[in-house]
Amino acid sequence: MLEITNLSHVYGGGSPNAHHAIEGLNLSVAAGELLCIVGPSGCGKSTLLRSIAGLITPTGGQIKVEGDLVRQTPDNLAVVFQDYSRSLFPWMSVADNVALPLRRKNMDKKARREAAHEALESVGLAGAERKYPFQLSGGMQQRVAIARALAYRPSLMLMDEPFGSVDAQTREDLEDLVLKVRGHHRMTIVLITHDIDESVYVGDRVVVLSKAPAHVVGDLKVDLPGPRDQITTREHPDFVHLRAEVGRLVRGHAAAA
Amino acid sequence: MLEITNLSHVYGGGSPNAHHAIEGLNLSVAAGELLCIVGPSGCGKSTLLRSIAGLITPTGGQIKVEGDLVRQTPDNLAVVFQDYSRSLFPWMSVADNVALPLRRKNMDKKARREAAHEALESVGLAGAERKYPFQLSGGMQQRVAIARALAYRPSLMLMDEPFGSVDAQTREDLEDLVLKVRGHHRMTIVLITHDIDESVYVGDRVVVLSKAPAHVVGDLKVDLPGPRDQITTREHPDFVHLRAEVGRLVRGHAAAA
Amino acid sequence: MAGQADRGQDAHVTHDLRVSAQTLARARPVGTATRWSRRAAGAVAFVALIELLSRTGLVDPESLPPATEIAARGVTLVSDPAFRAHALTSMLAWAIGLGLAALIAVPLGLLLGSVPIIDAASRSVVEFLRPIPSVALIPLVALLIGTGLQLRVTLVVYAALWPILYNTMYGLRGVDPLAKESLRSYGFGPLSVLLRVSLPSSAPFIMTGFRLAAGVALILTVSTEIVAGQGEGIGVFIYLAGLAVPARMTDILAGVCWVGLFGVVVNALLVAAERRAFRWHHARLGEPG
Amino acid sequence: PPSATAGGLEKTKIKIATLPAIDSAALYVAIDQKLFEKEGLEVTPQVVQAAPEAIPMLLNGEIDAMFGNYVSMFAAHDKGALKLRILAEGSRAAPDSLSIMALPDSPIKTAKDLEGKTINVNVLQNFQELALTQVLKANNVDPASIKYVQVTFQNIMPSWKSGQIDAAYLGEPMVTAATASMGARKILDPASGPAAEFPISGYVSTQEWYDKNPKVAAAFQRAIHNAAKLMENNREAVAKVLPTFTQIDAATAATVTFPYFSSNDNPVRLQRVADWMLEAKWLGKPIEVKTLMSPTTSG
Amino acid sequence: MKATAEVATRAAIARRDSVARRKGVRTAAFRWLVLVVLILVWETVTRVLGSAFFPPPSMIVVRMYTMWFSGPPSTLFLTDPAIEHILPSLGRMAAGFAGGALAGVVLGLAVGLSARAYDYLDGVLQFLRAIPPPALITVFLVVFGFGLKAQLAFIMFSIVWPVLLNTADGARSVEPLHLQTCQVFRLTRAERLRRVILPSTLPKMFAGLRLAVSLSLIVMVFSELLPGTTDGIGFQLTFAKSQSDLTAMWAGIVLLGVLGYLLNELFLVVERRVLGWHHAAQQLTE
Ligand SMILES: Nc1ncnc2c1ncn2[C@@H]1O[C@H](COP(=O)(O)OP(=O)(O)OP(=O)(O)O)[C@@H](O)[C@H]1O
Ligand SMILES: Nc1ncnc2c1ncn2[C@@H]1O[C@H](COP(=O)(O)OP(=O)(O)OP(=O)(O)O)[C@@H](O)[C@H]1O
Ligand SMILES: [Mg+2]
Ligand SMILES: [Mg+2]
Repeated sequence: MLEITNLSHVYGGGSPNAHHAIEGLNLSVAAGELLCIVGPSGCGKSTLLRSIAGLITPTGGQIKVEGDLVRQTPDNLAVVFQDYSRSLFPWMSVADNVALPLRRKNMDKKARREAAHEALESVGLAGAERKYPFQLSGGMQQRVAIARALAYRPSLMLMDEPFGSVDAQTREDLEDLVLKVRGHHRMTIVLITHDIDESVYVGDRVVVLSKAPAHVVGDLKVDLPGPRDQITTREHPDFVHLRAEVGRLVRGHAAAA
Repeated sequence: MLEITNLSHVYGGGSPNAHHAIEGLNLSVAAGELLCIVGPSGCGKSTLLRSIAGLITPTGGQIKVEGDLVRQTPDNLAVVFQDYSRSLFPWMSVADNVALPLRRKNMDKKARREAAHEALESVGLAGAERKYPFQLSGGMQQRVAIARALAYRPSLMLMDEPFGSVDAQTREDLEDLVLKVRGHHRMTIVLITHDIDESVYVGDRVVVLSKAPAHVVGDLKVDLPGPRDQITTREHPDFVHLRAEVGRLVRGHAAAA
Repeated sequence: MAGQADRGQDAHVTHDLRVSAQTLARARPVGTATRWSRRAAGAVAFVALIELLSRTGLVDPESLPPATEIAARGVTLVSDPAFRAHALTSMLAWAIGLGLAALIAVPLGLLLGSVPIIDAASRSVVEFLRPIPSVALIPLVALLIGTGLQLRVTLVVYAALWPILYNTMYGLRGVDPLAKESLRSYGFGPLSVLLRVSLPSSAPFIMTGFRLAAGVALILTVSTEIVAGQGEGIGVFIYLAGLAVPARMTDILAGVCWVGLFGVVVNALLVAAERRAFRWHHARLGEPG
Repeated sequence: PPSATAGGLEKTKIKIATLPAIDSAALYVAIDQKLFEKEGLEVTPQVVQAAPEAIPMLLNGEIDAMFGNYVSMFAAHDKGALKLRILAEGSRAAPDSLSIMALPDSPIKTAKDLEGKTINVNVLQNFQELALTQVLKANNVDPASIKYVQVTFQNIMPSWKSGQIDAAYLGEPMVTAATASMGARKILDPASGPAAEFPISGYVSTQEWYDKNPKVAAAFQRAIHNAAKLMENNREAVAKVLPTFTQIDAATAATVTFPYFSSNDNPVRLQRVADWMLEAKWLGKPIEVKTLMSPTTSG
Repeated sequence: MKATAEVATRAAIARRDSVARRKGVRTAAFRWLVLVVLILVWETVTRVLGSAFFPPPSMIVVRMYTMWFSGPPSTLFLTDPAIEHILPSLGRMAAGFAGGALAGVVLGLAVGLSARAYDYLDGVLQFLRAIPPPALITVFLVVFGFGLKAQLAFIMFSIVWPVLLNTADGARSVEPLHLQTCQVFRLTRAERLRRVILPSTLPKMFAGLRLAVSLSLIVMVFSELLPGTTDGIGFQLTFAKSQSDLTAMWAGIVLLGVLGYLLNELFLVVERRVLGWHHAAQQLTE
């Protein structure tokens, strides 16, 4: 599904304060996989995501999605941006924000509206359809962004810290929602998170990135018995073990750098 | 220090879709206390914070800071906004962003620069002084916003999910930083968080808010032996107990509502 | 407009282009050479069009001489000291007028844009005064302040004021409220917020207003000179050429060309200055943020 | 102080607004021939585009007097924009100095053909219309059928050639130029018959200025009249000054038809202008021109 | 307990509403007060001055009435001169504004969005923008002839620039994350343009349009100075000026002022409708 070879990216190339965000990063994601990426703040995770989405042209290396070199944005892709509040369109109601991408999907107006409604409901925002983004709290805005991506039913979904602004309960619900949707619609998901527990809980695999310039320092398969459950899974000894393992990888590197 | 009585706030008053964000909320915070607020997404936490900061005029009730009714922004206050990226000034370098509020402090240019440098260093951003906000990752921007508030050395600091976008390691460092600074400079801090562990770890008290319209449903004193330490404190049986207690309050209400 | 104008660093050029690529055209970034050749092509096409219209007689060549003739006359005009004196006078009136307009309009825009009650109270008066054309104003202003440079400058200021004023007012509206709240929360007063947040944040748009005003001021300078028909100035030069029988159209259009070219140069300089001063703005727009 | 100079003039330096047209030649000849100097005056001309523009300057004291056409001046006087005082008569239409012309291939051949046609004027409701109306009436053409359009000087030729106007109302030097370069035909002389020697422009000031400076006014009038006398049989004196304040080159200056320059003031012929204006309802009330003028003081 | 709080809140809202309403009323009253005071001052000063160049407003109003608004009810009290002059002017202005604004929006979007269009057009546009139209009247005349076509061309040529520049600025400063969102969801060009770029350009475009509205009134007057013009407010105004009929000229000025004011109010109503979201979103801070 996704094949990244020897990726590197330099910001402000040429200038004296050029910044090497990514260097020699290799990664591949199988179709239907849910890959979690963790790594220190500022290491280059968002940069990686943007490169996959074709939003920036990396200065080196290759990214292939379903065998095709990424030049433009690949088809059937959805992204939940880290800066979710800025990615919503302030002149559209919440429902319109969610429904907008569906115009690409050969859906009539009614179908779009229904899909938007359903997606909003699934993230706990039923009733907020007609509000405007500025009338929502931070966490609600973030959920709108998630709903927009979910309603789109992409084959590849990129999520950049999608649950950072919601409370613990909602967060768990959203984690389960993502798992459920993934199961139903066979999406491939790349999810960036800072929550190590979360990465192990939702991920089929957890990749740990190093400090900038980012490269892969750990790649753990999460082999937990499914279906996952907020209580039993988190109590599972493998979960506890993996969590510690990821933690060590993150910390180890954070400390060393 | 801070005295909130019977606070309520309605958005879009008068219109049919008026929203009661806060209703009949009472709360008081002692000088030097670090109060953590947790509550479901969209319940009204940010609204509460904005009211304390005098940025919105609540539709009912009273807020007093150091005995004075809040009409405008109280003196010696700093806020870390939830939407940190928008609260940074894009036309200023990171160092200037941090140094700007210090103009209120009778400091000469050099002193301001030094204070900014120090604050940035303390949040792990030494070396980023001359960058512009857009050149930073999300987590780095969030830390700039924190550094700005810290450098100001306010007597009352309001933080709205200040550590949401940084990795686990950095988050712990920042938690400890806040604790340290609080101890040194006797600030009163109100900190909103979604991380229940965090609320218990950093807070002297944890207040749990209900779903909208928000009011206080739980107010727990955290009596953990200080100084706190990421490993020993989190292992302390009281910690584990309190955490569960807060969790129950949050969930209980989230489930009930 | 001057969007992705030339700038020193190639890296930035690519960023700018990428914005466009994202928005509409799916063009690949192109180099500086291509960009300049496109500009040249645009200019050549324009010149060729004029030449063609005239040479084919589609437009009476006596009224619209061929572009090459105009250009040739334009070149010889430069070495004419009388013309240079005209040009200098015009530039002086233009510069004074534009400068005064900016000095008045920006503070006024800040005031009207940030204190709604003053805006509301003054709106009826402002909007009433605004559409009074300078033709009607000339005799009245002339009576009050006399003719000569002060009359021209007054009219230039009066016209050039508005773009800056409106762009300042509208620019203020676009300022992120959270940025304002941030500064307010540190105890800064409304004035500080205005000067430290609203002004810099809307500066790029004010600058666009200034570029508009620069053009308006140029037009007004020359036009009032044409109307006044006395003293010095490119407009006077144009007016006098029109008095001849038959009118010296080549002279008129050569003068017009110099005015146009001056406008192009001024705009380019302003765009360059803008890019330096508001690098944060353009860089953020260029590079995915 | 002015008392030091000849005749105890109230002031010696005066500024006069003039038009860049042949009509104001007398002033330049007077300067060129040092006629003002002889009277103890130092005159600075200031060129303006149209007479009404100089009125504010007159009122706020920027200039002392101006050269303007009577129709505009009487209208301004009638409307109360200024209290008029005529210092000296200036120009009168000479045969062929004004002309209604048609292009060679135009169907307009006689005055009668002008009926219903579009004709340009410099300014609407001005001396051009006033004179032509009388001449048309004399030629049995209904003046009301003419459609006048205002066309600025520079645009007369282009709009004529492109057929926007049917016949052109030209003054010198355009008459000469149109005849020579386009073979245009003269249809009618608007300054013939009842409008022969029609007074066009004069030197005027405000009554207030006149009351303050009667001696300067008299000296000025003498100099202008003397210049006119000198010009009567000295074409070169005029041709010499034309290129200095108009866009007429020396070669053209040698061939154009000059208007008459008045060497004395005559209220009777001027009264005609005011009367016709009243007849055309351009004036609200009659103007007795004599009261605005001084007797001719020069020989 | 909760009920009382609710009652209190409702009362507070009502109070705030009435405060807001009262504030609105007060603003309106203040505006009128300012206007009335200014007119009184104007009247007094002009009466004291006694200059024909500055007739008192009362005289101007009377003149406006007799000249334009004393007609029969069948023509809505418009007199023949009003029908002959004011209506064509308004028509020209509206058509010129519409054409110029449309051209400005289209060109502005092209130049703001496409580097290619920018490269090709910018130089020429900047050149044209600096050209004083009065110097080109002869060219306008031979290209368009007398009358409406030349007038419209003239108005459009002047109107287009503020719209163009501000639209281009707006189109260029669309939030990058919005564009990226479009790109990610593979919106078509048309959808991007219509749903994202246009809405976010609107606030700045409206600054340009507002400039253009009053400018269109001004250049309408100038267009009526073009050779061959026989009607229009501007024509009447300049005619009055050439006849030294200063009260009539002032009548024209005041009419233009009133029209400018009305047009602007109309414009603000439209703007409030179109940009409601923008104003609302900007009011986070009270
Ligand atoms: N400007 C506004 N207009 C109308 N409603 C608003 C506005 N701002 C916030 N709200 C509503 O008020 C409620 C509380 O918002 P607030 O931002 O205080 O929530 P919060 O507790 O901070 O949530 P989160 O944890 O998601 O940030 C939300 O339901 C939101 O929809
Ligand atoms: N436009 C830019 N120009 C220059 N440097 C940039 C730019 N964008 C990002 N960077 C730098 O690249 C590095 C990686 O940024 P990125 O946003 O990918 O980090 P991240 O891993 O997503 O961090 P976080 O977890 O804090 O969001 C950072 O050090 C940042 O300073
Ligand atoms: Mg990131
Ligand atoms: Mg919040």
